[in-house]
Amino acid sequence: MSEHGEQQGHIGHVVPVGVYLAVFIALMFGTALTTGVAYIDLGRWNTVVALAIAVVKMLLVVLFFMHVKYSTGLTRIIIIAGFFWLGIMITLSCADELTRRWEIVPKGWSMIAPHIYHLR
Amino acid sequence: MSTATVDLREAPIESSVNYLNARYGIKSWLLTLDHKRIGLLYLGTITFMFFVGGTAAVLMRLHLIEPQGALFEPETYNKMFSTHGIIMVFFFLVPSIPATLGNFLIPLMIGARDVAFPKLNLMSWYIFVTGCCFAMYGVISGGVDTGWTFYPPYSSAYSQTHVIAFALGIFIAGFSSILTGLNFVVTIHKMRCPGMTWFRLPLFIWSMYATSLIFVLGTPVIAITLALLAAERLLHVGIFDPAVGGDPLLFQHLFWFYSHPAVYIMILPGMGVISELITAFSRKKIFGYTFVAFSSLAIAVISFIVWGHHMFVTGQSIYAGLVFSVLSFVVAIPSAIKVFNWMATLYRGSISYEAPMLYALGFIGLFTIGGLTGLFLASLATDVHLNGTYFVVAHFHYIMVGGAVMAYLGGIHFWWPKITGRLYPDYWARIAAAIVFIGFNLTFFPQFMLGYLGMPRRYAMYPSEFQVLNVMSSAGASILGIGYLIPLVYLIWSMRYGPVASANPWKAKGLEWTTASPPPTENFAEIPVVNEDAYNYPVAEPRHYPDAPGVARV
Amino acid sequence: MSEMAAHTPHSHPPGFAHQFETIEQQREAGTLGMWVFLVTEILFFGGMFTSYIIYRALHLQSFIEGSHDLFVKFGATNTAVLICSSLTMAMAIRSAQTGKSKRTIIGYLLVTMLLGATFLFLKLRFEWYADWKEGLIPGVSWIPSAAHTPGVKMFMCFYFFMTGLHALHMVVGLGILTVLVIMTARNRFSSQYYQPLEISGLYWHFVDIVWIFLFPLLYLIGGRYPGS
Amino acid sequence: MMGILQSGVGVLGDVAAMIPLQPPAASSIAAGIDKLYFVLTGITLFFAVLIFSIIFYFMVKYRRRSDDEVPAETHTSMFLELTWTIIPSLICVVLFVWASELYVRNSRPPASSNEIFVIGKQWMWHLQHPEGPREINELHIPVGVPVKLTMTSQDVIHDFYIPAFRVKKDVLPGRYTQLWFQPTEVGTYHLFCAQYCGTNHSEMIGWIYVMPPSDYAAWLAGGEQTESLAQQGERLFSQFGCGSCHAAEGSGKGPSLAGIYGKPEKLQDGQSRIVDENLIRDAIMNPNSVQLPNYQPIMPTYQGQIDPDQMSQLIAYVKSLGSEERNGK
Ligand code: HEA
Ligand code: HEA
Ligand code: HEC
Ligand code: CUA
Ligand SMILES: [Cu+2]
Repeated sequence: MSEHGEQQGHIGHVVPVGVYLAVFIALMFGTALTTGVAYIDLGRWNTVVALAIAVVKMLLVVLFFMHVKYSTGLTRIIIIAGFFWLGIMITLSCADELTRRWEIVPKGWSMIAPHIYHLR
Repeated sequence: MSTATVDLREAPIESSVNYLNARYGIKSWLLTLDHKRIGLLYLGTITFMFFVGGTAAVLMRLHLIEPQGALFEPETYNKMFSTHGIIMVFFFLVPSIPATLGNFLIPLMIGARDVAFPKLNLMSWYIFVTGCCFAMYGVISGGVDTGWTFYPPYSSAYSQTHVIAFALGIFIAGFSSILTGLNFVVTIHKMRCPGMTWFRLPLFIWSMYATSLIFVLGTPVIAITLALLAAERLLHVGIFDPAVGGDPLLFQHLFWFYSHPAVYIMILPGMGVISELITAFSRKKIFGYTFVAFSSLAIAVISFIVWGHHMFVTGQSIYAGLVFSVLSFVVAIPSAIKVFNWMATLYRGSISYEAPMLYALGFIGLFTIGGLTGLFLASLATDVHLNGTYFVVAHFHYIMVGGAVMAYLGGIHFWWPKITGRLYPDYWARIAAAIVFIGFNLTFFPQFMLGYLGMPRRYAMYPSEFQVLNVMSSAGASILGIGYLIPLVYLIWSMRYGPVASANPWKAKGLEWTTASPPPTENFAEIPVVNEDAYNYPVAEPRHYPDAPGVARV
Repeated sequence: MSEMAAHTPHSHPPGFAHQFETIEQQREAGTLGMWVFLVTEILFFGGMFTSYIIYRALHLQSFIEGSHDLFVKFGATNTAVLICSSLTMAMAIRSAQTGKSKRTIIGYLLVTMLLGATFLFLKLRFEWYADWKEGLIPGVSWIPSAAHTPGVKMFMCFYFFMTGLHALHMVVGLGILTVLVIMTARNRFSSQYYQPLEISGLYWHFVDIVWIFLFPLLYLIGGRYPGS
Repeated sequence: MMGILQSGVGVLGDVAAMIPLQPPAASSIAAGIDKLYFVLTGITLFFAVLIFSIIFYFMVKYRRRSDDEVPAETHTSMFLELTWTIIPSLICVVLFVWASELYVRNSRPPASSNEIFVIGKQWMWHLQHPEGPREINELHIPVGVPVKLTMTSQDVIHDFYIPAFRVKKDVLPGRYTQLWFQPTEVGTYHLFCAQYCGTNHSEMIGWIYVMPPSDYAAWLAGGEQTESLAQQGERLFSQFGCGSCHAAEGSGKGPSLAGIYGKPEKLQDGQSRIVDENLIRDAIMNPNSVQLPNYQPIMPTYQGQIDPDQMSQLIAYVKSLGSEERNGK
């Protein structure tokens, strides 16, 4: 067992400084971009763009700063699980909150049982 | 291997030093990093909490003997069932099997010296105790009257009781769950001994793994939800308050996002225990190992997408109701798979009826009834009638008391010789098991009838036509109480006076039975190497499995 | 007892714990443990994000109004500050990994802490303090104004809970960094053993990621262009 | 001895006779739900009996006869696994479809319902008939006529539950929920609050009196005469000055409210909502959540000025505007 202490070389992946700097610059650029875009009228797309940039920034941090690009499948599965579960929570809560006011019955349903689905 | 005449009291393999007597003194317990001792610390704590919750239950049942209420003001009764629910769920049943048996057994079963993070493990016990202290402070200083579900706006703006103390207690205890779950996930991934592949793991480990996933993924949500509730109550800001545009149903979504999976936190470990008991007492390999293993994972995953079935009549959108209803049916399937595989395991086994097995068989029957009545509630049309009535109360007690608590007791009895190195009087244990079974059914079966008749739950008084059934239920509860007190007595007795147990009194399979009873601090003399499947009991037509070095066949 | 002797390795690599068989196993366990913890953090913040998303959909107009009470310039500056701190954190770990001198490591760590403190200072001094004076903190100092519908108050609640929780994580992070500085100073790390640095780094980056989402969600919803 | 036994059995019999087994089934939907309930009970009994008897049989047949007994090997069987996965799944599919169809059908009120406003507050039920009479913890209704309840709460969440009708729905603050039923049997039935709402939750109960139509008419006539809800609402409408903006012909600063009820409407953010009780309530309490295109956001909020009682009167009035128009007035 003792030989483990004597291992030579690096443990884990050493990321070149250049990569860190590139990621850093990209993140800074993303911050500037997202702030700048907020001042342009894109209608509904403002939100989409802002979130898309945030996701890209997150991926950069996760993959490079957090070394996930060089990590095992298990780590990736765990991260994906985290976001997947967050997705479950958001989706199914919205499934209630945002459909509560759908008073208009979908067409399919009114075909199943026409006698019920009239609007008052 | 075929030492037919071994007496259960045969001399232990190694007697001298074990985890219990390795060090003495209160400090050696309070500062221990040994997973086995931490398991025992938990055992003591949750037993205490169980009797606190149980006392509340007994008082409630006494109160309900009379339609007008025999003992308390309604306000006191409300505090009673709230305290009962909160303590039983968050401070007893959620940590019950994972934190005691799980802590004790996981490293033993996978052939490790300890869990991955022993300090974290000890810390999680301290956190748990802190949570208990908050809850007990809440109880002593006047209690809480919101029900265990804390629905706002009642809990945030109207209740005059100690909501914050309890919310904080649960918040804190939640972190203990998170740390325990985290520890287990890492331990099961990284600490298995050589040869212990995923598909050689005992099914108890699979179920603990599934449980830990729920701990890790669900508990943070209840923590933040209760934090928001406490903030709303303290600062009067109104996040769930409709007066300022909030939605009280959002709280319910977040609450059940955790609390529905939490009910599987309570049953999955029980299912794991049952898999161990059934195989050990019928001396057979489990039927359909992979199906039982994966059904645990399936339950853990699906449990996260059914929570809305608690909200069918709360004004949730019809569309969401339909989705949650169908998913609730889906989650029943893996449970069915488990039940049938256990039965198939019994087929052509060599079945004996020591107390743990009685609990296991009781579990299967009562869980089936509890689970199938869950289908009444998952069906939208019938839930409209049954929601909020004693039918729901009966449903979950059948699963949580008839199922989870039975499994817990079965597990404690099964591993008691390993934990303490002593045997308990099996005769009394069987009697107690029978009393529990009878008392349980008498308590909770009438509640199904009450529910269908329309008696709402959380009622301090009720119309007199419901009295007969209520009296039956109360009578049952006192029998049940006696049934729970008997094990308390003889188990404590056995710690001192019980006959000394051998390393493997049941002749069961599994690494934990290959080491001494009680195990040494480091669990195994040498880390075992596994090269056979779980539950590899001898069979009539001989098979050729080489004896594993390190896996002594007793 | 014999089992003790059988297990104790002849020489302990630094930081090697008894329950593990190999240091590699310990390393993997540590990293895995931190990732699992971060998943719980995702869901911890997730509860708030879910509520936020739903209320934003229900009270879009008010949320935009509330958002316009925030100072984009500080939000953006702070985002940049945190990104810098992530870089220096990554560099600190890299220095340990490649066996740089302990002064280098400590240097990077201190800069990281400084940046973290800057973040908190800016937040506290120029944002929360101003909000407090303006009466924008629900439950603490809330001055109802005609323009403020209940939805705006709701937005402000979320703003303070989310940024408050984030700030709390920053404070914890600063505590962890302090410990790391001390450990480094005591020569606890080498190019063979620097795991505490590495997993603390994961935590720090995670806190950064939370902010990366908070910034657009809170400061930039619905856009900042004239007439939005 | 026999005597004691006999009287023992007699007492048991008496007790058994005192245990009701089924609540009265007094609404048009009760029979359908009971049918599903009994089928579910049948399934439960079937599996419970099956499992208990199999366990019992195995317990006896395969009991351990000697300690060194070695059982025969059984192999995992894919066929069995699939069988006991698929059969329960099929049962579940049937149950889901059956229950959901019933539920969706049961949750839509028929077009011509008697509409009653319900306000829950700690710890009483407050009910308003459209004709004007108000009741507390009691509801008188004629048999055979569908009743639609529009319910809201003044404080915490309650739940309106009539076991005999098999209906139940939560009553929420800040929002209207709906419940309907059609009583089929004359009688007196329990009304319960089925959502825990605080200290006297168990006393938030009442009675539903289902009467023959003639008795009902007599009851209505017998009470003191009041204005109808809509008339009361009309008075409030002028009292709060709503008419200054909502002129009948739509010439004011606000839209005309005539005929809007029950129709879909496009909001400024593109959403389409049906004008129902909730929308009207939102428009009054929280006007900028109901921003219409082509109108200035000038409508003030009436938060804190209008209590749920008055709200139901206003809503009744706005609804009546609709019906007048439809009636060609
Ligand atoms: C350990 C706890 C536990 C477990 C495991 C379950 C399991 C299930 N529960 Fe239960 N439930 C609770 C604890 C639990 N529940 C609690 C505490 C509440 C109330 C909370 C409160 O309001 O206070 C509750 C409430 C509750 C409700 C809400 C009722 C209401 O408030 O209106 C519903 C509705 O769908 C439901 C459904 C189910 C279903 C479908 C299962 C399924 O997982 C059951 C699956 C099992 C089986 C089906 C049996 C085995 C199968 C067979 C023998 C084969 C035959 C099978 C078929 C034909 C399908 N439960
Ligand atoms: C793990 C979970 C768990 C367990 C084990 C139990 C165990 C029991 N429960 Fe509990 N129960 C819940 C979880 C649990 N319950 C929950 C979540 C609720 C919902 C709460 C809510 O609505 O918010 C509930 C609600 C609930 C109600 C409904 C209250 C209401 O709605 O008005 C009732 C009524 O009979 C009841 C009874 C019992 C009984 C008789 C036991 C028995 O099994 C208890 C047996 C234990 C003992 C009897 C202890 C032995 C101790 C002694 C004998 C000492 C006695 C000492 C003195 C009397 C001084 N429970
Ligand atoms: C200052 C003018 C004003 C007053 C006073 C006013 N409203 Fe309005 N109301 C409006 C405007 C303008 C709208 C259009 C919606 C919007 O843009 O907010 C509106 C919308 C509505 C709507 C929604 C109509 C629809 O088609 O969706 C209802 C219902 C309503 N008002 C009821 C009332 C009631 C009841 C009162 C009195 C208690 C009242 N209003 C007082 C101006 C007013
Ligand atoms: Cu009102 Cu319970
Ligand atoms: Cu559930």
